[in-house]
Amino acid sequence: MKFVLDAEQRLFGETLHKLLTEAGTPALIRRWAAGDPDRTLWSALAEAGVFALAVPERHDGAGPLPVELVVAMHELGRHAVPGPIVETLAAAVLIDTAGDEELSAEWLPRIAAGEAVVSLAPGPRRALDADAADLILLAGDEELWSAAPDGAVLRSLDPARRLFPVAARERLATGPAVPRAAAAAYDLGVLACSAQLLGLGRALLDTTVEYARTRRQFGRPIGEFQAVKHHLADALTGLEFARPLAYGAALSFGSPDFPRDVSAAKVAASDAAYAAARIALQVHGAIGYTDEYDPSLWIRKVRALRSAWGTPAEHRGRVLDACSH
Amino acid sequence: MKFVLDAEQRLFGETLHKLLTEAGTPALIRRWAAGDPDRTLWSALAEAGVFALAVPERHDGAGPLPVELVVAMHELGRHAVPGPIVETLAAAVLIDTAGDEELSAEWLPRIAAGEAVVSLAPGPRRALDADAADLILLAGDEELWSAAPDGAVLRSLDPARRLFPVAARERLATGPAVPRAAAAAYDLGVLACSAQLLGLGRALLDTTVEYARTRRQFGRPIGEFQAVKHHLADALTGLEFARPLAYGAALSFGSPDFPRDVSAAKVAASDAAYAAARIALQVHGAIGYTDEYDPSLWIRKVRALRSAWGTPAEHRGRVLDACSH
Amino acid sequence: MDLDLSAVEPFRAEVRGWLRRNVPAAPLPSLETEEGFAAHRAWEGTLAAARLSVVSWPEAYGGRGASPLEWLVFEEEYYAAGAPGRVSQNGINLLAPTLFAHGTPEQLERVLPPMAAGEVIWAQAWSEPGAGSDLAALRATATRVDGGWRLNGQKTWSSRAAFADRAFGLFRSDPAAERHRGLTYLMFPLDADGVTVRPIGRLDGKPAFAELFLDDVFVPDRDVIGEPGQGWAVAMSTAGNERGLTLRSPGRFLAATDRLVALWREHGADPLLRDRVADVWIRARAYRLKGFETISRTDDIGAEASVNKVFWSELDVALHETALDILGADGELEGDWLEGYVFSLAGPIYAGTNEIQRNVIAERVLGLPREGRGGRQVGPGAKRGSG
Amino acid sequence: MDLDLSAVEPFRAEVRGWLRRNVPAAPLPSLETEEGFAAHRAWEGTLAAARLSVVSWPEAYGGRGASPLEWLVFEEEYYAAGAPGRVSQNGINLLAPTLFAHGTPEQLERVLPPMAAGEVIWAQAWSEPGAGSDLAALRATATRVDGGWRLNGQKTWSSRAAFADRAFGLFRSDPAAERHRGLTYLMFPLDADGVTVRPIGRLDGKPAFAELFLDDVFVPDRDVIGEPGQGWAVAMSTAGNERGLTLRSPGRFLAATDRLVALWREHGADPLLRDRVADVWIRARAYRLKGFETISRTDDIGAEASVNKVFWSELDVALHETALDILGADGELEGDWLEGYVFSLAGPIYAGTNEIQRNVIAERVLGLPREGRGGRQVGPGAKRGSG
Repeated sequence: MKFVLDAEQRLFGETLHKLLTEAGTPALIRRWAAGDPDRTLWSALAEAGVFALAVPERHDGAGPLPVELVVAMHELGRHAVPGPIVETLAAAVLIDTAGDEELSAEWLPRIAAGEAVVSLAPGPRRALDADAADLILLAGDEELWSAAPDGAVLRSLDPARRLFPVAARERLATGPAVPRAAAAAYDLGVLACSAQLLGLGRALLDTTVEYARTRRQFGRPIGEFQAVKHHLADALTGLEFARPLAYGAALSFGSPDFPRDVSAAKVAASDAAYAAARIALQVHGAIGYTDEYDPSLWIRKVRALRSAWGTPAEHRGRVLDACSH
Repeated sequence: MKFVLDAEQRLFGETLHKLLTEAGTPALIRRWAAGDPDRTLWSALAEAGVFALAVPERHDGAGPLPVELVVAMHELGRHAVPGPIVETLAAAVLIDTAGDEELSAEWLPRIAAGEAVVSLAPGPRRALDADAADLILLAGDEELWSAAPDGAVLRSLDPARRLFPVAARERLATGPAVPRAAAAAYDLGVLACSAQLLGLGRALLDTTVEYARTRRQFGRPIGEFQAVKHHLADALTGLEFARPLAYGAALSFGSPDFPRDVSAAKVAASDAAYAAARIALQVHGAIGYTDEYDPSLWIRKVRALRSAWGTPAEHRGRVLDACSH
Repeated sequence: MDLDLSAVEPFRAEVRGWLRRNVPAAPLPSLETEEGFAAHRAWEGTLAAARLSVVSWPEAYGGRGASPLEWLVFEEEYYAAGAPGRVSQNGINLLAPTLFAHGTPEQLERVLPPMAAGEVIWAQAWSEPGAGSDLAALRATATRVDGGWRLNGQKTWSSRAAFADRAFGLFRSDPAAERHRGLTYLMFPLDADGVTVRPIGRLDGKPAFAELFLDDVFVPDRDVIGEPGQGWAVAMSTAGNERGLTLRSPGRFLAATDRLVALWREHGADPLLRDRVADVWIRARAYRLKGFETISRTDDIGAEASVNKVFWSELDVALHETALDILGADGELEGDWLEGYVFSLAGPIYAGTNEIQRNVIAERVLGLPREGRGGRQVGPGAKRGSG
Repeated sequence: MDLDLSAVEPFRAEVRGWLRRNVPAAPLPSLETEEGFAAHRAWEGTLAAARLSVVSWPEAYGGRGASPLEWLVFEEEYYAAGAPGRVSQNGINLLAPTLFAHGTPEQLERVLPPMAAGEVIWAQAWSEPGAGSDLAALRATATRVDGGWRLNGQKTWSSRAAFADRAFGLFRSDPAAERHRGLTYLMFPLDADGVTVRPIGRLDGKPAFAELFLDDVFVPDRDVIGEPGQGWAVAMSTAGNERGLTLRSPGRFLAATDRLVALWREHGADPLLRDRVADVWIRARAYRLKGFETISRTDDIGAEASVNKVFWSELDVALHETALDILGADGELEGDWLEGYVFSLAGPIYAGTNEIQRNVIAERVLGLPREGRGGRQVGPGAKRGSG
């Protein structure tokens, strides 16, 4: 038993952090929000191995590697990377698990290589960035469909989340493997989204601590005030205890506990990240409330992701249903 | 419209406060808890007019005077007066509303005069201080019974709350007026208990503020620390907004809104008093956690009364049921 | 003690009837947009024509001399009718009370009627980049010149300034004085020479406030409120109004709570959310009754206004968080509830952060000791004074 | 990274089997009563006979040299089995780690085996009436005399001291030194000449702690731990243990959470309480996984121990508040849940109040600045160091 990341896993996270710091995500986010879904960063992430984490080796991937996936999504959350990344990772699992070899051979190598942007509708019939996707998946009871945008973009509080109503277009696969595959994809998406939330929360905490160290009011840094200290200590505590739930869930991938564990991780990550966002806003004051201040992009994404990939209430229900014996 | 107490009402409260300060309730509470239900204070409260507030004039009372009842119970709560006072007040309403003239003539003048200690079982078949009561009431569907203790005392977190299982003994009245009377008695008990909680919370806040002003740690009064200040500010805010709900409910006595309004008052008073109790405990530290420190009697009574006369969940349900149209 | 509202029922009936006939059937566009701002300005004119834009003001300035109780009743009816947000509220709630307390008769006559009619919309200009919570640290200057003053410096978080006509705020008129001293309260036009307005988007991107860059802006003496150098004391009367009832009347929360209960029922009355919905209802009712208590009192509520500020701002956030949770996965989508949520998030920050309000409550209401040093003990950085 | 526990499954199976055979069928009386204390002491002897009272200690002193992971597993099984509370925990969790770090071989051999066997039960003697949170303000003295020290003064909030055999604590040995300097760490018998023990009832009346009055109590040199005058540094190793996992192992909360879920179901699985029950379950699981993370790390967790303390103490309160709310009107009645609730309320206060812990987290983990004055910025008055 060794429940900490090994050197290689840490290095993977640091590499992504460096890549994303150099990419300068705030400008990318604003361009993405304005309708310019540039794929340069997408390709770079693929090259760094992010999408291969959900694709099996026989389709040119390296997965499934759920721990590394949490590492990666934590860093992508930390930089608020836009685009249907969780959706594409979940789609890889869906396609692989649905068991249609032709479909897998067509899409999985492209996903791993960063050549396919895939979206899907995990809850309501709405898919993220549907207008920018090469493929949109819609899973029915025993049928898997491709889909297409079916209406105008729905604006989210997170301007980089461009949601579209979608409608089924072409049947891709049928049979009892489809709902199983959809369930597996959902659980993996929930895990990835949880990690993303943790990264978002961590970035907000770091930014706010730095702000509290330097912003002066009443002749001293506001970080000297006990109220600010206690707010930030609470934000840290929430994040510190949500993280092991995400990694613990990653390690239960493939076990019957996986759905319960990803739900627990999502609840804790949503709550911790949302608390960090509220505290970030309160400590920053008005500046954090503005569109043009970069951390506000993080704050808005946290609130949006809190209810994406299942609401906290849905996940609490799944947790208690699973421990009903 | 003038939604503040008038001079006479304020004077009534001040008179009770003075009477109770001189009585020195902590010693009385400890004796009561030890099984010595001394009636000296009970008589003094009757003389001050407390019990008459729930008894109509034709039975030697002055009631119903719900606003004055809130004033009185606030002061009794402030001093954590032990005994089935809320129960006796509610019993007066029950007897009066049940409409049995003989029963009323027998008991109401004695209640007003402080000569009858009456208990009843508002929720489960448990009555407060049943061993010390002259009468215990138990309301069935269409029947009103006298009752008697039916088992050993059940110990509460509040040592002065001596609860007994009770069993019906003798039928006192029947008919559809009984459930109506029981409902009216319940609502009045809820209002009285809410006021009692507000007084308990206020006393805890006052005591804790005084403690924070004088207790020194790290070379200064702990009341200088922002964390302590903010805790206490929150306690005050909770109590300040619960109070108008209690008086507002008193003023809706006799209207169809009364049940809804007393429930809203009980929820807010329970929450505010409980928050004040938790904050009192935290600011006092270990001393507040001891049996021998008087304010701990207040802390324990708050927790007990929080779920007496209906739990917060039951009252929240009543509130929303009442605004269902 | 009573809650007898029968004396104001005729007034209530009149307001209700007028609103039923006049409130636009479709909601106006968001007042934080240029189009919406214009539509809301026109609505202010409609209100004014019925003498309903400033009911509590004297008749001479466009009001009805309504009592505080009538004002509360007006607000209840106004929000219950789903009437448009008040684009004039900075002027009506912040500037006007200051003028009533400190303005000259000439100022009252010149400024108030166009404010009441929606012809002149006012923005506040309190905060500066280095003076948010710590308002006394402000540095924008007013320099004495012939016949008036020249303003220089930068203001920020100026609510509504993107589209408003005029602004009011504090300026340092004595460069040698420190902190609360040597400040002057001034009014100035936003289209004056030397004023640059840079709109700032709030959390949802709407330009709800602006930065103001002031470069030798001339202000005549007649636009100074109170004595030069006494600006801090003059402004404090406004601050009291902000924290009391006028900034957020109970009617607003009563109406929003009714909508919340309806939303909850429409979505199946989920028992998981029942207690939160009930608590919002109870808190909104408590705020209403507290309002009746406040106007019944004859003493000055003073620092107790801070208790109100903390309460309504947290109620507003809880109300909208509950609504978004009822909406579930739809909670992130643009709509009235999301706009209300974004608006509510500013509550604990502006008009003095809730951390500062809690210090005020602890020190001035409860009598806890100040920190044993020169400065006051306060909370995180924030703007104040926007509406 | 893995969570592979297969290597410890044989140990888990042994512990589970032993507990199944040996845990008393009926709960022992409360250990905060004289009768219960004696019964719990006897239970410690039973545990020791199976070498299960101090599994992580070296074999020489009665342990098994178990790894931290084995200790966590032992704790999970122990609480899952509903085994009795540990009356020896002050000695095992607070004194023993200090002795391992600073004790002489003679002290280890003399003190530890009887502690492991439950023959000597230890109480802590940290706090004084004027030194709760501010432990460095303590004033009880140790005066050098021939062959040892004389103790004088008063200690308070001494957990279990009503019935315990011996105590350990800090005393001021250099009257000229201030604050953290000039303190000495000493052990002394509670039945020695000059010791008066006055039991204090906690919130539910049970004598869970005591005041100690010390009047010229002689302590031989061999009962000083570490160097005289270095008591503060010696004690700090104990403090780290308190705030980390040993004071409240995850197993305790996992077992309590299972009972909570069962209680909730027995009472009809009320949806109004579902989310609170789920959150307790999630938090208990998070605490378990955090424990695995902590023992997997090779670096010193240092101030991060404060994060654990805040988390488990608030989890414990939430768990028991939820249980009382499930019980509804029965929540006020004496019983296991109420006793657990009362016990939980001490959590945010002792071993350093949570206000102090949050200061530590902010300053030493997050690196926020200390207040610009001499003293540390801290929270409300409280005792520390009881178990």
